[in-house]
Amino acid sequence: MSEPRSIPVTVLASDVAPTDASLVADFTPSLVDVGEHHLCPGCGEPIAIRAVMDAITLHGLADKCVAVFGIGCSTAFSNNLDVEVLQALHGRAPSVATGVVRMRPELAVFTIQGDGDLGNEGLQEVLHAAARGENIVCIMLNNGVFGETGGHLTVTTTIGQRTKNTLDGRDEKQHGHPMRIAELIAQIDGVGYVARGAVNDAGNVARTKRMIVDAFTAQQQGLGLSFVEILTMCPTGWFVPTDEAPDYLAETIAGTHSVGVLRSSLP
Amino acid sequence: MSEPRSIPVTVLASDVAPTDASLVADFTPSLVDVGEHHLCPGCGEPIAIRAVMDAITLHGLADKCVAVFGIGCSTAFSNNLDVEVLQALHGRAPSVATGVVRMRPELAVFTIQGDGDLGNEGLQEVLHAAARGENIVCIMLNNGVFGETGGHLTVTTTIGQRTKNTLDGRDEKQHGHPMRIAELIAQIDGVGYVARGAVNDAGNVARTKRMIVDAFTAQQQGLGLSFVEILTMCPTGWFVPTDEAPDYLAETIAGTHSVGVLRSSLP
Amino acid sequence: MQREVVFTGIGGQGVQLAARTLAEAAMADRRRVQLFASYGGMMRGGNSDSFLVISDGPITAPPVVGSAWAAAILHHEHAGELWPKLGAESIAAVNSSVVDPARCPVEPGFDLVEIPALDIATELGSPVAASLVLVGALVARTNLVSADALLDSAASVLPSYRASAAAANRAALQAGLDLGEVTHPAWDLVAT
Amino acid sequence: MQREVVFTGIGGQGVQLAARTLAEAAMADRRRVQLFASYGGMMRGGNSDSFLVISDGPITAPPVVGSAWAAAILHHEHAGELWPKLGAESIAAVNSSVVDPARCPVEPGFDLVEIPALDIATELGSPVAASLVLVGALVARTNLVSADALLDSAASVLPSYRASAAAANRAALQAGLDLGEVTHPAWDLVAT
Amino acid sequence: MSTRLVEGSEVVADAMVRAGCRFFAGYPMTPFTEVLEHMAELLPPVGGVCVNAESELEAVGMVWGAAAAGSRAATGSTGQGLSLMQESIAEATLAGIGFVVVNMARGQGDYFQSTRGGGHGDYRTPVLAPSGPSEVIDVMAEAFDLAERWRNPVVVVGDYYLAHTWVDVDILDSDPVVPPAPEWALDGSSGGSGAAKLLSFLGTSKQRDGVGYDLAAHYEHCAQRRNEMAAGIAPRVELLHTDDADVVLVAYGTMARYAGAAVEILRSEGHRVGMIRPITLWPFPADAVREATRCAQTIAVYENNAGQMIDDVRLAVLGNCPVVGINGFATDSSAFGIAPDVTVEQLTSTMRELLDTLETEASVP
Amino acid sequence: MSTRLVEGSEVVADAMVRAGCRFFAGYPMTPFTEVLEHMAELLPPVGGVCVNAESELEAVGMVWGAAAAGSRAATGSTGQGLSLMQESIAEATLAGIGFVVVNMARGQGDYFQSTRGGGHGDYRTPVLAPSGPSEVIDVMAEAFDLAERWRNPVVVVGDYYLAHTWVDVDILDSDPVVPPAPEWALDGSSGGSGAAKLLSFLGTSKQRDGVGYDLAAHYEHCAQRRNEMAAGIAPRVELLHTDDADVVLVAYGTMARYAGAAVEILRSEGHRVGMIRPITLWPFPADAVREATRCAQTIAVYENNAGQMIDDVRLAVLGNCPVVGINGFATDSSAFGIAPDVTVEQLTSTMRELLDTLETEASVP
Amino acid sequence: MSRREDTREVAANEATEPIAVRGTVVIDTEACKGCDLCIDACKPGVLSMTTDRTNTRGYRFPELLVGCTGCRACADVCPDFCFQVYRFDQPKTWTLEGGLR
Amino acid sequence: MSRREDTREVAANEATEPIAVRGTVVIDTEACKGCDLCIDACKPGVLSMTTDRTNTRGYRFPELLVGCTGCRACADVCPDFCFQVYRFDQPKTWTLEGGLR
Ligand SMILES: Cc1ncc(C[n+]2csc(CCOP(=O)(O)OP(=O)(O)O)c2C)c(N)n1
Ligand SMILES: Cc1ncc(C[n+]2csc(CCOP(=O)(O)OP(=O)(O)O)c2C)c(N)n1
Ligand code: SF4
Ligand code: SF4
Ligand code: SF4
Ligand code: SF4
Repeated sequence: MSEPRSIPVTVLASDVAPTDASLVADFTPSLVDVGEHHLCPGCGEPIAIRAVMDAITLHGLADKCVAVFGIGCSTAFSNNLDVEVLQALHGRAPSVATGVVRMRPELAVFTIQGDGDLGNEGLQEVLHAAARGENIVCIMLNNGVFGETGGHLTVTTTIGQRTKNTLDGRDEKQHGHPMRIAELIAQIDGVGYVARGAVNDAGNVARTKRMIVDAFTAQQQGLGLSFVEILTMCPTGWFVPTDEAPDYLAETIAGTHSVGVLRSSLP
Repeated sequence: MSEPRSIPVTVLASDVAPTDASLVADFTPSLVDVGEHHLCPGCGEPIAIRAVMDAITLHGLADKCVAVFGIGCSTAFSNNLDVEVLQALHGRAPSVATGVVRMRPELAVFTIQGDGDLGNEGLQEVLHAAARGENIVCIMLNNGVFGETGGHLTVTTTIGQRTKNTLDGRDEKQHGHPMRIAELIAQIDGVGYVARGAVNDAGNVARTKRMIVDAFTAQQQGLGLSFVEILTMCPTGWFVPTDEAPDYLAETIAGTHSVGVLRSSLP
Repeated sequence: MQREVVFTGIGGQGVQLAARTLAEAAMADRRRVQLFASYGGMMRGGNSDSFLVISDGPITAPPVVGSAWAAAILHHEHAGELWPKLGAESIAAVNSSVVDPARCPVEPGFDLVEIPALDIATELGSPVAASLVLVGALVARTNLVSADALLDSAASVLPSYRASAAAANRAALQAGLDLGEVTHPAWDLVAT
Repeated sequence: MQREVVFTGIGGQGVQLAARTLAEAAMADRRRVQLFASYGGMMRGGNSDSFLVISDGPITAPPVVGSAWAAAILHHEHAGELWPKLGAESIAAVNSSVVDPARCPVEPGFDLVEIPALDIATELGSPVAASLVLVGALVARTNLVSADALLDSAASVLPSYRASAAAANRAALQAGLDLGEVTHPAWDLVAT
Repeated sequence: MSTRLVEGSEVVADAMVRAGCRFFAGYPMTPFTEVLEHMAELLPPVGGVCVNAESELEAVGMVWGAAAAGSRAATGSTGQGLSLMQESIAEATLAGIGFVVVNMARGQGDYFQSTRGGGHGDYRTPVLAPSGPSEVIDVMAEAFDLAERWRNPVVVVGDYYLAHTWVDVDILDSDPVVPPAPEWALDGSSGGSGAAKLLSFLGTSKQRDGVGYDLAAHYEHCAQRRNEMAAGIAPRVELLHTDDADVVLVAYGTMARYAGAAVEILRSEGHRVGMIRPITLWPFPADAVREATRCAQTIAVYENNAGQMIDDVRLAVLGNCPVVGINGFATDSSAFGIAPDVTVEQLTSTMRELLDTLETEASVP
Repeated sequence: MSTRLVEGSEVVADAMVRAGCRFFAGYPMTPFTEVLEHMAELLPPVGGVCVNAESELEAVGMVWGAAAAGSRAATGSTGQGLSLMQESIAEATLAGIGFVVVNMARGQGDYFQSTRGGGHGDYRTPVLAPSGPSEVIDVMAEAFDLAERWRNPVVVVGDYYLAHTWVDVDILDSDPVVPPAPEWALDGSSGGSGAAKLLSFLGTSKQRDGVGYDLAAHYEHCAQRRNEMAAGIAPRVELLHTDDADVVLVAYGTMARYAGAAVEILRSEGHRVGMIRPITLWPFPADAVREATRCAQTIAVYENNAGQMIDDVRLAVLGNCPVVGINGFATDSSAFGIAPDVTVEQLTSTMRELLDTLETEASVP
Repeated sequence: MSRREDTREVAANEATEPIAVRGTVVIDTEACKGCDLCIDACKPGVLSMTTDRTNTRGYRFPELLVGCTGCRACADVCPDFCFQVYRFDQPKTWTLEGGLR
Repeated sequence: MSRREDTREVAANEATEPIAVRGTVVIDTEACKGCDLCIDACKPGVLSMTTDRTNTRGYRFPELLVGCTGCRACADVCPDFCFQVYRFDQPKTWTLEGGLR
């Protein structure tokens, strides 16, 4: 439990932690070194990363895991976690994770990539890793844009979604169709668990956390590659106000990319 | 109609074409410059290419098409056809075809790749091209091995299939699971037509030819990317006698990769 | 005659918008401009600097100018490299709502003007426009560009999907322009 | 003492198998060997050449030897570059079932022995073993390796998945060995 | 008003469109991203196509296809992305497919990659390096001409400075004549003629003509074309005060603008210094460098890298004049190669030190 | 029998396993395919892992991961495949991840790619070139040591000749001691400690230590490590009759075997010729070349390419001795760089011509 | 880290009925980027953004009104980890007159 | 192109009944690589591989017995394009005595 790090604002003007209460959520998430980060206001990625770290903690894997990061906005967390991190090049995380897990099969090796990283630059890496049955967990933070480079459309951008390239919304005639990555992966023989969550409201956050926990359970049981896609808000890339982004996600994105468990080999 | 190019062997000792008969199949297939090639005895790829060329002829597209070749054994035909051919690097044919069709949308642009070329080196190329809705026809010759480099396993090699790496048959524990490429592509929004044929017997050859014809019909109607996977024999890579290869295909491969139309937007 | 204006701040403070607004205004005044924008590839955080050259004639200066006549300091984080570029003739407008005085030169050797730009912008209901308040204040003291040109560039500089911000930005510029008198005239003659 | 043997043919004729069989036999005879195999990356067609050096001592020769003491010509297609390597002392065994006499040197300047290797191998029911017939015949005339070593290498040279071919290959070697007498002894002393 | 405030990357994009480029594909990476964005805006109105490729490999593949179909086509990237394209660039030289590659680099660390070919094999690509937005229009026109003339990829080297320098430009009615497709390009129509076209890095000889691929002949042909290209491109340089210079600075791209400014300052202080700016990095203007430094005491090479072009300078003068490098800069924390110590002041004082050393040496009897 | 007839590519594979390599990943491409096949056979029995990667990009990614996890790891390819790996090789130098890359090339056209770094940026990789199977064991051991010592990819350059030359080798009981994982390697265990390890091309400074990534510091550090590496590796050469040679041939890899044979022939004819064979291509043995050619009248560089190493030779002697190239070979129709005119005879007679010219020149008063 | 908001009383909800209070939060207002996500996440609706004040970086931030349930939804959705959530060992009650007891 | 098989009579099927013959094939025996695919493809089973003879490249090759239907299956499956298939304008009949009419 860390010290209260700022002035609390409550009706009771309490600037110290109450003594007759127990802490149920701390400022800095578990296994996150420093909470401060430079991601945009209203970004969904930190919420998702918190959920992943919570799952690691829950499984007691902090000192038995390696996180392989892709390149995107979430890379901001690569020097910020209290688990071992291996930075991969854009698109290459599943192969890098393969190298790690093949030499250290006792570890929980997992990847964190954006949809641009996983679905654009390196789509085949995760598909091949899944078919090879690599025993890793792959997390994809899906906001339908390249956040990091300025909000351009990715392969997951849904019809109607605003991005820097599609200010009037993606149009299939002009910009092609969205790919449903979780569905693609769910189809591959050899995968252990596939689900899609979202972080646009507290209920989805909790549900997503459970998915990630299950994914790691599958990994611990040696069931092959597990994949959790997490829909995250990118108000910056979508050109929507931060407070409208969660609803925008629900309305414009989750219709195409529907939240739920797609495949599970868990008993 | 070309001159009989060799000594006929018949019960009647006729070494010239009969005069009271009509030619229904010629030595050299339509749009094939020279029939002679260096592919192995019993290879299925020439049979598939003949079918593709027949479909082009049937559609009258000989002077309105560009064939983009991948790198594999079938590349042997790239300097052998009487349609315009653009050679792509290993794995890159769908992107190359995209460049052509975007600048010459009036053409029937099609690709011919092996399963190693399409499914290994450049799997994401065809998936992305499909999602973009490129109006091209993609043909994959699937023998489950890298024929050209000596018969190593590919992502489509079925469980139990013999390859140079899996002389006792592919085993999922050791070598991972096969990917079903046609099924993957059939799932992508924006594709026009997806089917899987085979050339292991005359019936399948005829059926496959119809699939290819339909794929080009879809292309002519602007329905997006069409994909025809064709199971071909590679007795060399499979280490089976040539005359057993067709049955080997039926028994060991077509169970996983089943022949049929997977998706069609044709009216 | 040539005037160099350097800008510094952190990502998200509107440094680049401010610099472009000033550049567009200078063009409207029929001057030549060159503006080098330096910021991280990431959407978030990091430095954001700008090097603007406004001139009566063709510009040959390299992108990062060696010395500057004026500065707009939105944040102290990356200002360290800019202070040495300012000389005795220079003027620096500092966003005093944010900038830590301890991170400013003790004896500047140039004119350092404190403008509580963020406070003023927040009062206007548009904290993101603080950089424009600062630029307005800089122009008020220097006549680097004409006030009309500056106000007009509030709209012209915005991409279509940001057009809605034009009014607020213009107000911020105006609030800055209202903040003082010309103390450092940039040009011998005011452009027409 | 060192003997160079060059092989040429087209893909599928068994050139490499023949060369390796001879090399293994030479090793069994306690000689040093170096064998450079040159063939296309494609499964099919193309040239297939081999450059074998058998020596009593360490070998420093580069992979492609400049001159050769013996040659096994399975096909004429790519033989053009090999003929000049043969000198007055040399012997060339030619697969006369296939090789076009017009593609052979008119006045060889070396001993050219015609062996209908493919016909013999076909008679033996194993046309793919023609190259081994030719090697057998070459050994028969030269004693490059001992007959026993040669016959034994028929099996040892095969990968496990080709093991079934050993008997037929041995027969082909034997058929070649049966084809003649030593006319060009390779070594002063026969190896033990 | 006839001028507009335009970002350097837009000038780059505009220059491509004016040069007749009608197909562009790319994948975002700062500072190339902005060029891609501008191409996406500029091409459709002129009937061109810009594809947001899903990766650099796909981008260069698309450009390969578009160029083969006879369009002036281009792609580009930065750092990592450029590296991924090396296979295609190398093989395009064998396929005789010309297109333009815009390397919006970070710093000048890719000099070797550009001038020696980062891919496999013996190929080269012409490399052009404008010093700033104002030179881009010309350079880009030349790049597309060279790509078409030599059927070879051509690299245009820019950097973060170029991409992010906004300038006021006159708005031109750009109504460029797009050149017709070259006769070797594919348009599908030769099929069925008995002589259907073939465009391949393996050669274009066809079986029906009695030969299959004759790779030996093809590679000979490619080598010959490369040699002709090397000989056929007149390297371009800009010279500044080299006539009587004791010390000559060599610099290219944006760095030359710092070098030029430093030279002017040093001249005004009475030092006899000059500058050579190679505009063509390959073929390297070795003759011009040799010529312009014939009377120099020292050549200083100023690069935003650890010292790469200095090899070409040394190879040009081969010991006839000492060559020193001014490089090894810190890179800034944004990793965009905007080294904070790349400044006119710093360069000027480094040069002063160099001049001092020379004078001291000279005065030693 | 204690000897076995072994293909060069098996020698290469065996050498890697003996050097402690326990992870290998690759994608087939002739003549690299054979190395991959042999690794697949040799690694599992010693507890190693060989993955048939689905592409070269995936192969090098896997090796990145295995090396980060502390294993001695290697990949490789040929031509096109090597080009695809350039991004990863370049960035691995920034990540401090060392592994071995076996370039089973076709010919010697990749000299620049190997020695200048075909990828982006200012990195270099040590490059070693054995001349044949017998030298491979030593060279490979050194390669893995260098990769580990400098935390940098190391390139071992072979060619079709090396891959396809079968030799009789003694069967050794190879029971090599696999070195323990270096302390910086990841094994997951530092998580939750408050100081979890980070391995990144962006640096390893962590936010909790008061800094985020400090890219400037990181790149400075990498540049420094590169310079130390360049200085810290003693270049290796083989010298043959250079003491009194008027004409010195420089050649590496298989070509040096032809050169050596030619030198011996010429010596036996009474010509004073010698040979230098760089074993380390980077760092290039410039001092040794300079030293060994101090009294030479001419240096001839024999490469199976259009002339690449010749630049390094020129840079070494800087005009002190004329340098001529013997290259520009035809490649054979199999496209494997087995140029038919690479023969001892051809080289010998070329050298005779060269010697004639020199004598004629010398005799002209 | 520069200026921080001072501790202060915030006008309570306009409630006159007693309100059950099961938990409370401590908010890192300086870390807040004003995205409003917590506001929607809070089921009882006891978080409210400032309208008149910003933190050093110019962002508005949330303040807690009476009635927190300690459900931690705010913490779960906050991208900037601004919340410390407590649950009282014994639920309390707030009244207009007596404050929290 | 080197040697070719000579034209010759091939022992007919052991049939004594008349056989309907609707087509015939011309076979490029020199192009054949002996893969046997045509043998299985031929429904009426009138193709038969040589056992005693090979072409120049050493491959066995098919010969046509009586009873071809001209279905073109052989041509469709042959990887080496060895077949020219004809359909007679008028179907013929083969008898042991009279041969083909
Ligand atoms: C090979 C390569 N190409 C391009 C880039 C530039 N780049 C960095 S992050 C990024 C997009 C990341 O998008 P996504 O994975 O969706 O993550 P987000 O930023 O949205 O979190 C790109 C294109 C790169 N780093 N490497
Ligand atoms: C980048 C690259 N890597 C590897 C190769 C070598 N290569 C050529 S063909 C081939 C395999 C082809 O297999 P497939 O596509 O299945 O076709 P097939 O030969 O079986 O017809 C490989 C690996 C190459 N040409 N380029
Ligand atoms: S750009 Fe989008 S994904 Fe990136 S930090 Fe901002 S909101 Fe998050
Ligand atoms: S290797 Fe296989 S695919 Fe290739 S030609 Fe031979 S049979 Fe055909
Ligand atoms: S803990 Fe629950 S009730 Fe309390 S402020 Fe947070 S979201 Fe609202
Ligand atoms: S969710 Fe967090 S960052 Fe967003 S407004 Fe609430 S406290 Fe601030």
